[in-house]
Amino acid sequence: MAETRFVYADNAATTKISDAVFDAMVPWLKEGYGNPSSIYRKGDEAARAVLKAREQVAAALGAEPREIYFTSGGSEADNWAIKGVAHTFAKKGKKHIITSVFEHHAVLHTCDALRKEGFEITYLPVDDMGLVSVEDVKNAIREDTALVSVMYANNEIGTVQPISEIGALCHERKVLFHTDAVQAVGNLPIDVKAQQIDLLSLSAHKIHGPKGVGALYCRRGILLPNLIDGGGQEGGHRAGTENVAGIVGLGVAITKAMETLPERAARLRALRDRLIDGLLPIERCRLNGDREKRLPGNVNISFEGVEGESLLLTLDAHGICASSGSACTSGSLDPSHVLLAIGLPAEVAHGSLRLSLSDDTSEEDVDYMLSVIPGVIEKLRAMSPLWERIISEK
Amino acid sequence: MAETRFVYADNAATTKISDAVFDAMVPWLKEGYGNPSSIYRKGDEAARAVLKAREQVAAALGAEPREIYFTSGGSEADNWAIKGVAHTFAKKGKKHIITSVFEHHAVLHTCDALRKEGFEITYLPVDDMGLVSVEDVKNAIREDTALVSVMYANNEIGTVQPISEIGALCHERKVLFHTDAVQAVGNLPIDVKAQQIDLLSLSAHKIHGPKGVGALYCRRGILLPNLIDGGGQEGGHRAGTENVAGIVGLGVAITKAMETLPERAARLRALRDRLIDGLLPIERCRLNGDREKRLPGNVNISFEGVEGESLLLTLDAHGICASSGSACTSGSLDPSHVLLAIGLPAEVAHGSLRLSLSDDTSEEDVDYMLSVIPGVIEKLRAMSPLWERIISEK
Amino acid sequence: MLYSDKVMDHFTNPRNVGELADANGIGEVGNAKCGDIMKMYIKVDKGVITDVKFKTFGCGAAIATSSMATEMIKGKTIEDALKLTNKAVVEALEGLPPVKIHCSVLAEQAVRAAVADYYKRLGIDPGPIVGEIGDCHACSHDE
Ligand SMILES: Cc1ncc(COP(=O)(O)O)c(C=O)c1O
Ligand SMILES: Cc1ncc(COP(=O)(O)O)c(C=O)c1O
Ligand code: FES
Ligand code: FES
Repeated sequence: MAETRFVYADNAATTKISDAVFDAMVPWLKEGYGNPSSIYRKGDEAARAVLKAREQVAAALGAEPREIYFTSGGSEADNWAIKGVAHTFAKKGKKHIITSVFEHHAVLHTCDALRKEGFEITYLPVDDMGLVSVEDVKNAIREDTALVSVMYANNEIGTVQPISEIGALCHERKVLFHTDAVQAVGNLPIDVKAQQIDLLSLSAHKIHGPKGVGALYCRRGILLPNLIDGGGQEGGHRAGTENVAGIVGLGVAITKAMETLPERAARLRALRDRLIDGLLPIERCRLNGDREKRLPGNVNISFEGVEGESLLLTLDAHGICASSGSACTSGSLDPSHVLLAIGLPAEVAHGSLRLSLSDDTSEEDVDYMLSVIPGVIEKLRAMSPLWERIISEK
Repeated sequence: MAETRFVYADNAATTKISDAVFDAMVPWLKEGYGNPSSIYRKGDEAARAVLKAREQVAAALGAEPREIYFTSGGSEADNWAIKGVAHTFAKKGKKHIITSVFEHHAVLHTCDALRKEGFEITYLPVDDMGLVSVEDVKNAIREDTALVSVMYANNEIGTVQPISEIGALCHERKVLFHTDAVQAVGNLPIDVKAQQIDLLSLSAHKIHGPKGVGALYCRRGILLPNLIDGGGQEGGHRAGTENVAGIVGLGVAITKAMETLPERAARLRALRDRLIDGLLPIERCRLNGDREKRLPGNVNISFEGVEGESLLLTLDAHGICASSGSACTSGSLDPSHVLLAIGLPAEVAHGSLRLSLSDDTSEEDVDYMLSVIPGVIEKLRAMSPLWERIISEK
Repeated sequence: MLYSDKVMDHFTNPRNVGELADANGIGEVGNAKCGDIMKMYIKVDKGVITDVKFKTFGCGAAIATSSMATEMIKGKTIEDALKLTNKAVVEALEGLPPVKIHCSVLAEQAVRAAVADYYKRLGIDPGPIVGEIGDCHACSHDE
């Protein structure tokens, strides 16, 4: 086995801020401290920086700058979009929302909260490849449906949903369409107009931007009630002194990501495929999620007889940062709702490993992971009574 | 007149990040990019940094770490506290909230939103010194009162409210008490237990910390519904990947501010008083807000016959950043609700100037402001028909 | 997750891992659905546990508590081994995060299950000696 190397393969959890983003942020953490709402020059400079970032985010999505609202991250954007639409349409008697069973918790728990308030939620199933069916969306839409919210790409298994088709369907049926694109932005081409997306959530820290800043795209003409009331920031729609440095960082991060998307995605896909092909020969393992309709940097494999947390801790000892769908890592009792949704038995879901790559991942990193992981699986299986049972049963 | 100097005297709007805070943040913007929820060491390090900051904020307030919830700023904390308490108590039939007429918009507009939902809001008046009366609070409390929310110190005129007395009263009457302490934290001693405060909002960027991060103190035992649902961050009460660098910055900023509070406040008070005493001799001007019960760094003076925006722009040309209660600076039509609340006629409110000092303000800065402002007032009055009228009437 | 150094030590270098060919007591507890199965092998000679090995499918805490439990009962009499509590294991590991306490319960139960099996093989009803092994209290999953 190779010498220990540090390999960060958890880019779907968060990414390292790129040098370009950091350098762009520093002036706003130092001398550019003016409040964008202030009328003197120091305030105006900050306001211009925020405006520029708004233009950058808009350009990356094919939106208009005034359709972009900065938030504290993806979770706030999801909450705002879904609760906002729900409460607006409830007044018109429309209290039905459609989403999928395998959304991020920022969407699922928001829908749960609305359910407790009296809204009705349809949770669409996903097939064993991790895809939502447009037909299912179609059948679920009712007279009183206020919103369809389906994620652009899943954060655990990386599957990319038929967003354009759902957009067209919702448009035709005159139902608003929100997509949580936190994992998709920067990794897949997006055009909110062509794809007929009404609301879209994104987060900076998944694309080499800072943590604690994100945005909601809200199509012109849709009036959402505020989630955070107060000052006149964001056109009076989202109060709070702007996180200028963070917003500037988001602007630079999204611009860099979208500018070079085809090359970057191609490189990531090649790394991803080499990793998948190198791991799949391991006995009794399976790739989770569709192989083609998949984020360029996502690998998610279940190894039978292995428990995720101990796998992660062992990999950490080898310098590899990764994540898992095991309940044990989260302190909850049930393993990942995403893996259960695609039909994995709980005991197999426990043994899943997500390796998520980014621009920071090198060929050598992939080599290293391929040299380490099989041995780690073998070692853990050697001490696993579950593996013993699986082997003896076969 | 002295040579132009740059003087930032708008520290109540926002402050410059201190070197100590910036230096503490940088590692978390660079190599410390792990997600605090991840179990490998890189995640754990981030989790420990967040925990340390939580302990720092708790220590500064006399609270326990688990009573501190990080937010994206003061506005979010205000919204969460007030909407959360309102919606919880509404279920028990308590739909009355008491606040004051001169709260920050993050509180006022939140109350307005609740009013539209069917809550009843009592807006307590303030006297001409800018103080809320405990007697008024007492008389306003009813059987169905869910919450009293009175700011610790006003952001425009700097008046410090009788928080301990209101705390004791609310405690006795078994009504929850929230205070927006965004302007108070770091400038006044605070002890949430001794003062019987149930909920308190604060923001980092007012105390030489970063923009886009704040905290809500929520006394143990009070269960607020989430404003932002999703992942398990903040004990499951506030979702979203933590803004680690920002949170670390808040921890350092509040620690520095509280550690040296008596010396810092004494120095600020001396600067403030020199500024007030130097400006008050100007003809037809008045200090707004109680002179004693006042934030150490707040000066707010109205100059008759002068309009705020032109005053600010002229001062900006002289290198001085300040703010005003003029409607013109905010694009709205009415001048500051705070200045109207203390009984200023609209035309006087328009001519108000807020100079807010901080640790970055030097004696020379005060000298410079005293050398510049009288001349600027004179110049603007010379071209003001309103001044002409005032003079002729006297 | 904030595991103690001791937990990490026992996780990284688990003591007494493996199977025991000449074991005369084997106990298995846990549930794969919850992500935890512990199997304990003991060799009892004249009332003393002379050797012990374990295999565990589970989290870091599950592996570390198994390892620690084997160390704590090795060389002890059966009576002493039955006195081992999950609390003692947690203390020896310098603490566990609250959500991981159930993993230590599993270690205590695995020891008792192995002793029960030892008595059963001798034709002795383990019930009165070992007592109820009980289920994991953390969940309601049934096998
Ligand atoms: C009294 C008061 N409350 C709330 C806020 C809002 O804080 P933030 O800008 O961090 O949302 C401010 C400042 O803007 C303030 O002065
Ligand atoms: C799909 C998805 N949605 C929402 C979020 C939440 O974003 P944030 O952490 O910025 O609140 C994440 C990541 O955490 C995500 O992967
Ligand atoms: S084995 Fe699942 S939490 Fe310990
Ligand atoms: S058997 Fe331990 S949590 Fe279910």
